Amino acid sequence: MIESVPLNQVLIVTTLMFFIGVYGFLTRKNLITMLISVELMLNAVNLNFVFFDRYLFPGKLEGHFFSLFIIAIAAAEAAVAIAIFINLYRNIRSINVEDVNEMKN
Amino acid sequence: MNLLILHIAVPSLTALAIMFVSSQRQVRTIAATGMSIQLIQSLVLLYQFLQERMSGNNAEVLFTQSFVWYPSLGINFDIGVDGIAVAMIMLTSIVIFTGVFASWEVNNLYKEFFISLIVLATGVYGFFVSLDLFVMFLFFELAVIPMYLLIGIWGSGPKEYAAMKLTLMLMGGSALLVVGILGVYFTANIETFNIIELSKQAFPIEMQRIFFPLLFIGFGVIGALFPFHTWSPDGHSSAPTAVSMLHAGVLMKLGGYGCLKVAIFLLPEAANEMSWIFLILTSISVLYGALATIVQTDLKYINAYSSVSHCGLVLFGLLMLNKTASNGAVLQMISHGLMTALFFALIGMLYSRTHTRIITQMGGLMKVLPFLSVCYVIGGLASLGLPGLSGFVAEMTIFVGAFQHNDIFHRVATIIAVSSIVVTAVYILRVVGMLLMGPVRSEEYNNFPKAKWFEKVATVSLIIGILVIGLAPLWLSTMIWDSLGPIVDKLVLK
Amino acid sequence: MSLQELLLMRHEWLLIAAVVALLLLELNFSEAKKTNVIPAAAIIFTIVTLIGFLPSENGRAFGGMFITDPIRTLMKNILNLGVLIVFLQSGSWLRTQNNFNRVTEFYLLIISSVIGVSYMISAGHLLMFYLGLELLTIPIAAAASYEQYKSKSAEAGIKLILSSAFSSAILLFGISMLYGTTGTLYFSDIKLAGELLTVLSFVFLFSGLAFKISIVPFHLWTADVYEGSPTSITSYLSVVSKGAAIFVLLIFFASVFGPLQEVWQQVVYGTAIFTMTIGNLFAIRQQNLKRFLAFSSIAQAGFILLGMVGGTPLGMATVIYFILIYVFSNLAAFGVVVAVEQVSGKINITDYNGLYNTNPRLSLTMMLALFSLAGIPPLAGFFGKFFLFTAAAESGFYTLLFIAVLNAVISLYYYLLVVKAMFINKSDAPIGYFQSDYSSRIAMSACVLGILTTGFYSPIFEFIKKLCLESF
Amino acid sequence: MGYQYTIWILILPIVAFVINGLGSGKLPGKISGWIATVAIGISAFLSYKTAFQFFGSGSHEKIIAVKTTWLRFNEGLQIDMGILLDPISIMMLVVITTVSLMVFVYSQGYMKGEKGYDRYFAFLSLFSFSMLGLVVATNLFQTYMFWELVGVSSYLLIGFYYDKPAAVAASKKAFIVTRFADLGFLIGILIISFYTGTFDFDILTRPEAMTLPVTATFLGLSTMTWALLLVFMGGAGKSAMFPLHIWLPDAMEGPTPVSALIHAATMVVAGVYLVARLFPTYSVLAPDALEVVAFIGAFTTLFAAVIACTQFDIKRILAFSTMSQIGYMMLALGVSGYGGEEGLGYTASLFHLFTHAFFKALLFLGAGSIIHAVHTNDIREMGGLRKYQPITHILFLIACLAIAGIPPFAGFFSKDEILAAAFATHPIYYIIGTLVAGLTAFYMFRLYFIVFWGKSTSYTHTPHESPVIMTLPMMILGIGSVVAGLIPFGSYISSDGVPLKGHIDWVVATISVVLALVGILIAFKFYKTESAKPEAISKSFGAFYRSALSKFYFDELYIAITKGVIFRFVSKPLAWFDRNVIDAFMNLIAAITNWVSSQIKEFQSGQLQKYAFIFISGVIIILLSFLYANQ
Repeated sequence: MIESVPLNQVLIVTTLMFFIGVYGFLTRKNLITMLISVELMLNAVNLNFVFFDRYLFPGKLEGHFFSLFIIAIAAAEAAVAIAIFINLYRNIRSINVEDVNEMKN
Repeated sequence: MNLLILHIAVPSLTALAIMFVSSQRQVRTIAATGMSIQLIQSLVLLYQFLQERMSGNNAEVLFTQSFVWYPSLGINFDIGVDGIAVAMIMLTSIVIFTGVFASWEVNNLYKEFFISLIVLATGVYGFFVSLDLFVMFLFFELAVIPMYLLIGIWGSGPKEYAAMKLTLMLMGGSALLVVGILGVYFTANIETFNIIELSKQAFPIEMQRIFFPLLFIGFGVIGALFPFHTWSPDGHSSAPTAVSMLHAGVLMKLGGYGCLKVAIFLLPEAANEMSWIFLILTSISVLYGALATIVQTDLKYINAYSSVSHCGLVLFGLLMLNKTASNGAVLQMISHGLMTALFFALIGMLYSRTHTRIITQMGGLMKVLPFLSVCYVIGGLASLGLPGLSGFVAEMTIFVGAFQHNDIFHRVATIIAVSSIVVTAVYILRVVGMLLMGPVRSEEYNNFPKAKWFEKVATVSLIIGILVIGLAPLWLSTMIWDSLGPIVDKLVLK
Repeated sequence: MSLQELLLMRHEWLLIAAVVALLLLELNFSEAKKTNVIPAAAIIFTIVTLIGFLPSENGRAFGGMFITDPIRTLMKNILNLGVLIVFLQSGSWLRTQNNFNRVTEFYLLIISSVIGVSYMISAGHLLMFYLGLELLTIPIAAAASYEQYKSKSAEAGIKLILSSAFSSAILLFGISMLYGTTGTLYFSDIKLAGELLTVLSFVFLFSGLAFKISIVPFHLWTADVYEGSPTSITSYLSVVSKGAAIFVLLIFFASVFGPLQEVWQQVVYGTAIFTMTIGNLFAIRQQNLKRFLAFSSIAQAGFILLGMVGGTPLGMATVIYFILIYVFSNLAAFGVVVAVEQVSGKINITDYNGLYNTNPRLSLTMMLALFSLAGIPPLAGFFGKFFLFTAAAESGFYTLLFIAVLNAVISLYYYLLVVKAMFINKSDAPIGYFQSDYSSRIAMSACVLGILTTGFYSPIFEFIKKLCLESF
Repeated sequence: MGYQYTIWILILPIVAFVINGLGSGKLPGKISGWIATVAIGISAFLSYKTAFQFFGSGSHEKIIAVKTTWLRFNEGLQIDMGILLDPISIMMLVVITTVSLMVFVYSQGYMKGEKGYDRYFAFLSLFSFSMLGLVVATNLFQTYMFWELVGVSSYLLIGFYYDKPAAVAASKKAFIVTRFADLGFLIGILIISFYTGTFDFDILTRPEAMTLPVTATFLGLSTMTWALLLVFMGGAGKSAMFPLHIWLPDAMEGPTPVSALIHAATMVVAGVYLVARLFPTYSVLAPDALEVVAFIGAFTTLFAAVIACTQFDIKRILAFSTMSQIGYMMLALGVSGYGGEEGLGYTASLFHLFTHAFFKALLFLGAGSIIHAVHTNDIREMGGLRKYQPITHILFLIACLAIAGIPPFAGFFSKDEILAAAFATHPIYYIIGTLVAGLTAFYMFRLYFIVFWGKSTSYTHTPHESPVIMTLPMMILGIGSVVAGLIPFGSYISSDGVPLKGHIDWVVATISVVLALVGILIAFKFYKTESAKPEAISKSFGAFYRSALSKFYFDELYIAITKGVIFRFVSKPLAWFDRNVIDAFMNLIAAITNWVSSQIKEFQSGQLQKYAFIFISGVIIILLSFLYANQ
């Protein structure tokens, strides 16, 4: 089953996923959506780790653990990020990324 | 204790001591005392040096001392002097000594003023006594940076612009030096910055071709090498009196000294090969500076442009790459240092009375300020190369040296340079005629205070220097000659 | 896990102990006395820093995931020193916050971040490195938006957290590639060959770290975040966070990416040029001192890359040495900015006009700091910068060196602009005379002392050089 | 007995200079005048002593009395300071100290009550010192040094009335023109020293050294010829030879005794002395250069004489006459050969130099006496002065007769020798010389008659005879003007040191005397009493007269070159170029930096997503560049 899908195809999928995340990060205007896009990128990485473990280094678990840590940290990151979003919203009544440009040049 | 260390320590301690006093009186007393000690000490150094030489000590450098500093990089605090350095130290001592007196009446932030001034002087002393390229470079930059504050705070006219331009251009020069110094260091690959050690290395010519121009231009910028001289007119005209004195008198000499003791000394083959490029530039700057001076009306601009011409002559002499011309170049450094300091001192003194520096707005000062005017005339005569004053000795040595080259290129360059003496006469006499002679310009002039004692101290000390060199140049010339041996002998084509 | 292994993590334990101690202390202070946390934190962190300097054990723990050796200890100590100075300088600012309950938060966030720094430096495994990196970033993002009623602060927080999330995602992608190609995450086991995938992973990983160091073109968050964050956080970001990332990059270059030297040399070479130049060009125009220092720190990062580009032990030593000096210089500058901002709320360069007449000591400190950053002798910055140049020249990168020295001249220009404002420009309404609190004066004196003496006291550099020769 | 004491001839005046200079404004009364006079008096005494000792010994060998190294250029070249005694230098010592002494004494009367009295004597002493140093120089470079010092003393003295703009301008002009000439001198010295490896006259003029292996040529002439021509350029500048003569008439702005000493008797003949000093070199190595010397001398003598006939300023007339007479000397040197009878020109030239010093100094002092009395320089405002100033009148007449070459006055003998020498070699020069002899007589007597006879002008102050302190020196010079010609000059001074038997060439002498008498006669006719004839005649010359009156427009030409070309078309543009091109270039660098800085500010847009975009683009660009590099 798994063997029928070669690694490079899997990698293509994860890479696509990663860049979709990038694309989302670059284009979505809502800060929350941008955060979700980052999660997408992180998940692509997670998949990478897991697939590498599974395909190339079946005896090792480093990839799996790494994924777990990433998930945990992503959660922490999201928590802090959303807290800051709320703070921002209190200040400027918007969470549109284009409004976050008080400082420039 | 080594006299050379004292030469760095005394000014440093003077600056430090000034920090702890507050009244203007105390500040300038300390400054004057410190610099007098320095002057005496330089005389002692000179005496001891001549004594050593007389007793047959022919070492390349004397009074050496070495303190390990950064052993892993081969940086040592190496000090020692040869005749050239002794002469330059002597010059510095005279100029800073008179500079203190010339700024006797600085009222605004006097404490900071004297500290900056003396820090500048410390940098200059350090530069001349050190034998280690790194230390030399350190002191070089140390001497340059106080200029910014000195001009920016105590200057006049478009001082901020001038200060910035001067600092950036000089630092631009020192930026090239960094590359050059490091290039030399790594090419030699003997893990030392010591000039004497480095000079014993044979550098591959390809490397020399890269680093010689860097070093020469790097030092040349501060020596007013055409076309990198434009900081000088603005800088000098905006700087306060003592700063102009010190800058034109001593700091610009760092350029010539560096060109000789670093660029030419360490990279002789490239110097031989590339001297023609710079000779063209310096010949231009000698005549060009002089011609541009003729039409200036601001006294400081006049002096600044004439400095371009005279300092051009220094580099010109060095680039002739023989002992006589180099000897002349060093003499010219000293001579120009003294007389330009004298000029700037006098300009400052006149300015404090007339409140203008435009010569067309003044006239007849000889009648109302005879002492200062006579000093100005003496300075002028020295500048146009009157025998018996220092300028003559220097210029003639350069010209005779330059004429030792028997090819059309050097001949033409020499003749161009020599013809500057006529132009010099024109602008000097123009200034003297317009400024000092003629009818007294205005009634108020009669109320001008006569020269004060500190003004007399400043001018007379400089004039004594000019006269001593002008009347009895042999000892000085011999002292420099002996030290040029190791440098110039390497230049002889194999 | 033996006690021995735990002792290897002395820095981390100390920091954790500091966190715990602060929490306990805060519990015992009544509402009105919450500000007592400020001196307490200073004292505690001083102790932590000092203990850090005691001789320590070297070795590996957790099967090589955690490494302690003299060079890493030194890095941590340097950064601890920076943090201590930041703490000392931030006291007066914290006292003005309307909610004293949050005072402790500030310390907790920063110390947590420092724990991240320590782990990141000591990491022997990419997971450990990643954890450290995130632990470094996330608390600081929170701290950046510390001033809850300022929209700029929130904006800074958002920009920091989102862009660092983005960059760490990219970095992780790189790590995953690395894992895919080598099958291990231990530094010591990773054996790279110059295949394309490793280059790919290197670039991703590099960009993640470059983001922290603010190397062009990964630097754009820097100015905005520096400007919006509370100034104490800005100084932390510009010194500790940046310094940590540089140290880690050093370690990476020496260990994991050692075989890829040709590749990363080119990358460092190119980005160094851009970093210096762009940083300088932007700094020229800045009016806000914090933005100004942000761009100046970008340019400084460019100079630091000069030391790395050769990949020689000398280069590594000069980088570490420079960071030490940079800590003093930059924090002295930020100390003045903090103090002035605290008293007057003014942050623009023009506001500093005539500062010397009213506050000579502060102005002198600022001048020394800026001159040190510009590399003017006899201040420490001169030595630091010259040695960086030496490192570049050692490997024969003369063109790069040439560009760097020209950039040094440009940087002098804008540093002088500030000096000019303080010393030369006249002002109708200068910032009045004031005296900052003891701790920040101690901090600034320490910085000035560091600026004045580090260069002259050569054993410091010699020590670092020796360590680098042993370690790399 | 040695000659070491000759050092005091130099030391005394410089001591007087130092005392008067430092004490300027503080010395009481007329003490400064006495200090200077006594100093130069002792110098004069020592000079005579030297002369007697030297010529008495019978040997004409060069003697180096004192010599010390002053500056060493390299192993071979060095500047010595020393005293070289040989016939011509001793002759010059005598002339200089004598005329100096007279002028110093005279000045005590002339300058009485002037502001800057001590300054005046300081400068005069400086001049005497420099001039003495110049003539005793042992080498070219020492000559050059004192040459410059002489120039500067001249500058200071011409500009003595420094609040008079005309004096300032004149002093400036004098210095700059001579400085320009000195440029040539210096380059000449450099060339000579390069090829011969020495500055020493002793070696340079030694006959056996005269086969120097100089083969280099430049534009067809040997390098040595060029060098000596350049040296001559220096001499021409100082001696106011055409076309470097323009400074001399203006130099008359100085006090009259100064003109007598510097611009008549001593400094202006330095050029002659220089050529004479190097004469063996010229003669053997560069005969072509001597041709030029002769030509310039001949031209100047005629040129100046013509102008002198038209001028109205008493001192300017004398100045042009000086130029004319120096032209004679140059001419004589130019036509002279080396050794034996051929060297007659050499002897004649120096003889004329010697006699000229007396009568020209006397003329100037007389003019000073007149000006002192009538307070004007314009001869049209003078007339009938013989009644008021009898002594001056007589002495002036003696001097006029001497310069006109009427026997037995001094000028006759020397001029005759010159003409004889010219006659023997270059007839054309002889004709010019004889013509000029007539012209000289004419313009000198024109002056004499207008001033002392002519219409009797009514003076606001009645002119009166000058005090004894002024007339006494004039009388002594008058005696000199009468008897100086009787000295058997040739037996002391000759080109090769072998005594030359002087004799008078009667044919030549008769013709020139007749011409001179004709000149005097015409002057008598025209100017004894007021008449309209001169005006009519000058009208008939038309444009030629007008241009002669305007000194052939040379001043205007020089002004056009200096002010018009150099000032306006070289210096101004250069100064502009420096500010607006070179400096602007440096500023442009700064401006470009700023411009780039403001152009790229959009990158820092504040938009997080743009930042991220640049971030990822950066990553991709780096990657692509590696992909590209690995292809």
